[in-house]
Amino acid sequence: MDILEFYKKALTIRFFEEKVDWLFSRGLLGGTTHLCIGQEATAVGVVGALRQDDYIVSTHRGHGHLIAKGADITKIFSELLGKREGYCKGRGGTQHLCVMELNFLGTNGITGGGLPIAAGAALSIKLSGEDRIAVCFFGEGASNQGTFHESLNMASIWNLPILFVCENNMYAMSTRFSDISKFDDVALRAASFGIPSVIIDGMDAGRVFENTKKIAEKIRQGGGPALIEAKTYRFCGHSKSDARLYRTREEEAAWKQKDPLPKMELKLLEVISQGEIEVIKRSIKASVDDAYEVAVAGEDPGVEEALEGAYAQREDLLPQGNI
Amino acid sequence: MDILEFYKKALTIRFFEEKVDWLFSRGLLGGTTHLCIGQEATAVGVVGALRQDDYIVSTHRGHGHLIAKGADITKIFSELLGKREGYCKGRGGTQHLCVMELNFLGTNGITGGGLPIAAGAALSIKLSGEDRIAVCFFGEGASNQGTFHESLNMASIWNLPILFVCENNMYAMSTRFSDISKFDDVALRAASFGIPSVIIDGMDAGRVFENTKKIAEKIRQGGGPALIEAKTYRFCGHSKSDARLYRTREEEAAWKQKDPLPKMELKLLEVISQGEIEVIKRSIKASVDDAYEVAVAGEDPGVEEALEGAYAQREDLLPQGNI
Amino acid sequence: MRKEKISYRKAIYKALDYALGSDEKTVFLGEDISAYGGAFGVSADLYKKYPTRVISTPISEGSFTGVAVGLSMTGYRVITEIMFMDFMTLAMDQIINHAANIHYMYGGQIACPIVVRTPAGGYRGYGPSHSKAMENLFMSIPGVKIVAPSSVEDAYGCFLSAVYDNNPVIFVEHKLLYNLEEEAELQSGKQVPLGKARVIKEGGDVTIVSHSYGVALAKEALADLEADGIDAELIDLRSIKPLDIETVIESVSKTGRLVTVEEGSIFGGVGAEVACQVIENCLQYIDGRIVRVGKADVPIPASLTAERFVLPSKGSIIEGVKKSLSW
Amino acid sequence: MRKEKISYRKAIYKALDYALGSDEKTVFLGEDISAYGGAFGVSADLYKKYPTRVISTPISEGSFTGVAVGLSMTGYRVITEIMFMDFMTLAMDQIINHAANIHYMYGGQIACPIVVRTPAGGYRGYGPSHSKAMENLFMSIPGVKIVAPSSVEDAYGCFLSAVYDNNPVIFVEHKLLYNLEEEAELQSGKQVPLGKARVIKEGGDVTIVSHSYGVALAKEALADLEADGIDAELIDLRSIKPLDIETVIESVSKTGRLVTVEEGSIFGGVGAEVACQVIENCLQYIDGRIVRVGKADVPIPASLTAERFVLPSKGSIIEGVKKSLSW
Ligand SMILES: Cc1ncc(C[n+]2csc(CCOP(=O)(O)OP(=O)(O)O)c2C)c(N)n1
Ligand SMILES: Cc1ncc(C[n+]2csc(CCOP(=O)(O)OP(=O)(O)O)c2C)c(N)n1
Ligand SMILES: [Mg+2]
Ligand SMILES: [Mg+2]
Repeated sequence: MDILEFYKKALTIRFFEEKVDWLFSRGLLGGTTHLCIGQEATAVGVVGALRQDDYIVSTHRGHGHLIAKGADITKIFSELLGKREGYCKGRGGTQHLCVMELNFLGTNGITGGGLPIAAGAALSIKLSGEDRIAVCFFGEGASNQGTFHESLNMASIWNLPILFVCENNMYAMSTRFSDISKFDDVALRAASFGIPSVIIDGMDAGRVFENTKKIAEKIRQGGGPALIEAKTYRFCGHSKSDARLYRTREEEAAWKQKDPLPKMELKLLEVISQGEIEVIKRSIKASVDDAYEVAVAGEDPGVEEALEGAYAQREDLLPQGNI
Repeated sequence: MDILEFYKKALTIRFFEEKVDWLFSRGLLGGTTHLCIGQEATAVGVVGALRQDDYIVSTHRGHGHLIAKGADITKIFSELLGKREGYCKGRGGTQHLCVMELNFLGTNGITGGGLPIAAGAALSIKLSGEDRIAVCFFGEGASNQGTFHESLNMASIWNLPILFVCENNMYAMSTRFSDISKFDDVALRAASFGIPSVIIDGMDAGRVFENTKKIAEKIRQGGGPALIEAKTYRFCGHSKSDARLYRTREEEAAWKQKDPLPKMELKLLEVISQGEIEVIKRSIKASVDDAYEVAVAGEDPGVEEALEGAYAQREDLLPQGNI
Repeated sequence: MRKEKISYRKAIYKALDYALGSDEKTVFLGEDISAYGGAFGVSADLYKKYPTRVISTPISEGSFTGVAVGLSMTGYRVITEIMFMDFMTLAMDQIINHAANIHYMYGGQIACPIVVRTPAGGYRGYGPSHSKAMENLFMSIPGVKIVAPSSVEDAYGCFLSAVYDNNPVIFVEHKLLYNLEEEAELQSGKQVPLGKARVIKEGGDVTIVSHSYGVALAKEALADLEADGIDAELIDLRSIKPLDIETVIESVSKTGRLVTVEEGSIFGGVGAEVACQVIENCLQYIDGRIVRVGKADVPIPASLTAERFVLPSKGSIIEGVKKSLSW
Repeated sequence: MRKEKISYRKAIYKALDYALGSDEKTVFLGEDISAYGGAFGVSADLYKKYPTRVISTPISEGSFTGVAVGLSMTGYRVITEIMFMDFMTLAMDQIINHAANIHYMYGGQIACPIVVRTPAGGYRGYGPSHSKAMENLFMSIPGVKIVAPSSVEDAYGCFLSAVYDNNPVIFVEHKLLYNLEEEAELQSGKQVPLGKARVIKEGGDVTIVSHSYGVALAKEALADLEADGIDAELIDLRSIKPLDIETVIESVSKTGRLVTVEEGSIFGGVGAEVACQVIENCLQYIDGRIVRVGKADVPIPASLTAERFVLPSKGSIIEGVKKSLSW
């Protein structure tokens, strides 16, 4: 694990999300958004432990996963802005953001909707005899959808190369997990399917990385599915408008003490100086701002682009060769 | 537990199902059917331990549950025959057979479809402050539906007065449970929700009864949901046409050794004679045949009856008072 | 009772409050309907007023709809909220194979009085999984009613009718209507019967038939049409099922022209049914093209610009009307 | 290649065999498709021929459809079997919010080539949850195709077209057609293009448009009609989406009369769309009543007698045709 790389990724995510937040507050973005501020460590820790060819299926709160996977933030901004230069030509937006060239099979607007899709990707790997793995992010709230149960069951009986990563940030929108689940841990639920699980501190990128690395290797070698539950917290509201009446400012403050970024900085200070850190910060901040400026100068889709493409043609060359 | 009563009920179920089987083999019934021959002990054991006002939600394999609850077999035959005298005017048939006057909320053609409905009935009980309970039968195959997971979760967090009864007969149609589940026991899955469970011999009506009695009382007193897994076996095929290629005749023979009826007879012989048993058998057999004869002489629905009733009217008096 | 300015959102709130307040055997189920008030803030403080009967559920649309069915069979009237209409896909089994069938398939023994409330529709850049107006999906399902009011008074009155109906009712609330404010007289408990369309504006040249937010768009179009000398009649269906085709037929018999407007797909949509019934009943009066205005047959893109090209608009309605007159 | 008598069931089997045999990147998923061969015995011994790619699933329609989506995005063509079409209600989310959108919403990066095969339809006394022909439910969903062939050759050829299509295809197999035997020439791998209707019988008096088992019923009606001196033209749509309206228009331009026949509900059904497009395109030629024949707007009762009153029949088709001529 290259701590500097991780830090830069996490910082990019943070600045990216803050920019998105700011854009929303100014009315410069349509739709809604779900920011992962506070949860950067799970994104960089998990994805940092994967190979480029591993598949990722993400959630509505997926910018971090995507950036960690190596996406071009300009093209993400373009997508959020609904520009034709976006990864999905502006059609998908924040909740339907797929980047096939990165094996990133999409953020997902349907809570729990990505779980079976990830199982499908894992089945594909298994059938093809490849040694990659599929990673499925989901929230603790999503673990109440039937798809969670059904997908874990299939992963288990078919011994699929899949890693389920639950980002347990304690809330699903306004709903505290303890109000909609008997137990506070999602990991318990994996036991029904004989799927091994670990519960880890999701605010610590290093811990997330190490655990993922170890578990991913086991899966890659045919060990079958596993589940990681990362305890984390979103510092922001659920989506663009959220008064956060369902939790206290004290609880938030306590969690902010665990902010993954300062933690990384502390580690970094063992190798570089505070001044160098400041330089990195400024440069990443600038690159995020620049990316936005480039994106916003892009083009809106035209009417033909909006109306075409509901159906794939036979001759369409599909990147994965499934013609 | 009145062993004689139980025996009579179980025998009624057996003869009823055999008659249905015979009718199908003669082409005298439309649709399909799922017989519970071999599983009579779970029906009489569970239902025998309940109160009249307890709700039952059943499955596609529900004749036994319904007969155990006290339904008139003539009216069940009428229903299977599609006669207007049937409980549902012949509209529901075997898989959609509801008897509100018995608090029997229906057999169910959708595998797993009854689970949330039962949770709803249990929530109703709780909101109304009643001391009855809701009992939900389901097969081990149904435990792979998302509704299983979702319903157990809601039952658990709302502490509902509901008893989940899994009739684990090892097969869902042709699919062996061990091929579609990591573990052979469904009961394990209840642990995720903090729902207590027991695994019992489903071929022994007495054991089923005693366990149900004890657990049902606990639930009635506010103890919250529980799950009973009854290990059982269907002696017949899944539905009317089934060559049973997925299991061996030896396995079937071994299970037939555990037939609940001879077991009951053995117990009964402590109080009555073999001759008396034969008389009971003949009389029940005759009453089943009679019921069929009465039912088959009933009337087919007319065209108006077929075309009316998709919508309830405002003035329709609903038995449960929900106008 | 004086008229006061009130929003569509508030009208639904008041109707919910009335229903919960006047009958203890009424329950309201949905995700985040407590402290959050639902994704669109409709239910506000109801969870405080009716703490045991306003129940926030886990994210389990499929099963909490089933819970509603079970509650309704055992003596309760149930209102559920599906946070976005797009998520109704997860509740389809309980609606289609259970709720819709119960009264008929159980031979009239029991009914299933549930209202499935759901915010629907686009124009907000939410993208393909959060923007659909899918009322047409339920048209062919016997046993359900489909209601999609466009005005504040109807929101209140139709909602109460839906609650006191003994059948499952899909109640569609367009997101862009929530902030609509109108002078309205909400007489406590007053119901607006389902299955009765409303003539919003009379006119002699062409009949425009719509529902939900389509009516708001059509209203905008009226002024432009008038400026062009076109006197359109505008009908708000209010409920799609039952469908008040008589009111439409009466209008088309007069105008001879029909334009249907809906936010869902044209192919297999509400307009097809309306047009078809008009043809079946008064073909002889038609003397203009029948035109259907609706969503292009593509998913709803997130890009606000692209979304505008895909969904119906004031412009496409005007175009549709002119097309119908041009024949 | 000689013609041989072959059943509809066997034709689907052969098409499945061809698809699985000719491309290793093809997977078949469904419940009980191994030793049981599926509820209707279609897949027979395929699990032995392709042991790794014919995969029997748990009873989890919602998620195994999602598995198909994931497989298709990562390089596989997938065929799934939903045991009864009624159970598609459980797979709606993955079909509507995922599969159908993928090509468009991801900007054309990837397609979703899956075929959802499903036995549909009534007349067997299976009751409300096992009898529906619900093809109309998918009409308004952009991105999916709907195919429902009525003949043995089309079953084979349309199925292969569906497999090699790069979009999700709902493939409807009517239960009563499985045993249909026809002299057919199944040229190995030969596809029948989707979106092309077939004129089954030419005639000058009235156009009957149907699909799936409705075509078989209409065929039966033809003889009776002829005996009554009515020369009907019968069109089999084969695919509902894309819809070959040109063939219908051409016919109606000639006959002046249209009767649509479908097993699903008339209200919001396929007939409404067909009739509406006919009106939009050739109103001037219509000189008879447009008549829609289909299911009464009630659930499908289990009673065989009652079911016959509810579903379309030879009789109701004849009646419909006469009504269209009586005007
Ligand atoms: C099927 C469905 N139901 C509800 C929603 C609305 N919704 C969006 S995010 C969310 C909460 C999800 O909680 P969780 O899975 O814990 O993820 P988090 O937001 O905490 O990251 C809800 C209810 C949805 N998008 N899809
Ligand atoms: C949603 C749904 N999927 C599939 C079926 C077809 N089906 C009917 S019964 C059955 C097996 C159910 O197995 P299990 O729950 O173990 O009950 P059992 O038949 O063994 O009593 C299946 C797959 C169905 N009726 N509903
Ligand atoms: Mg969460
Ligand atoms: Mg079983």
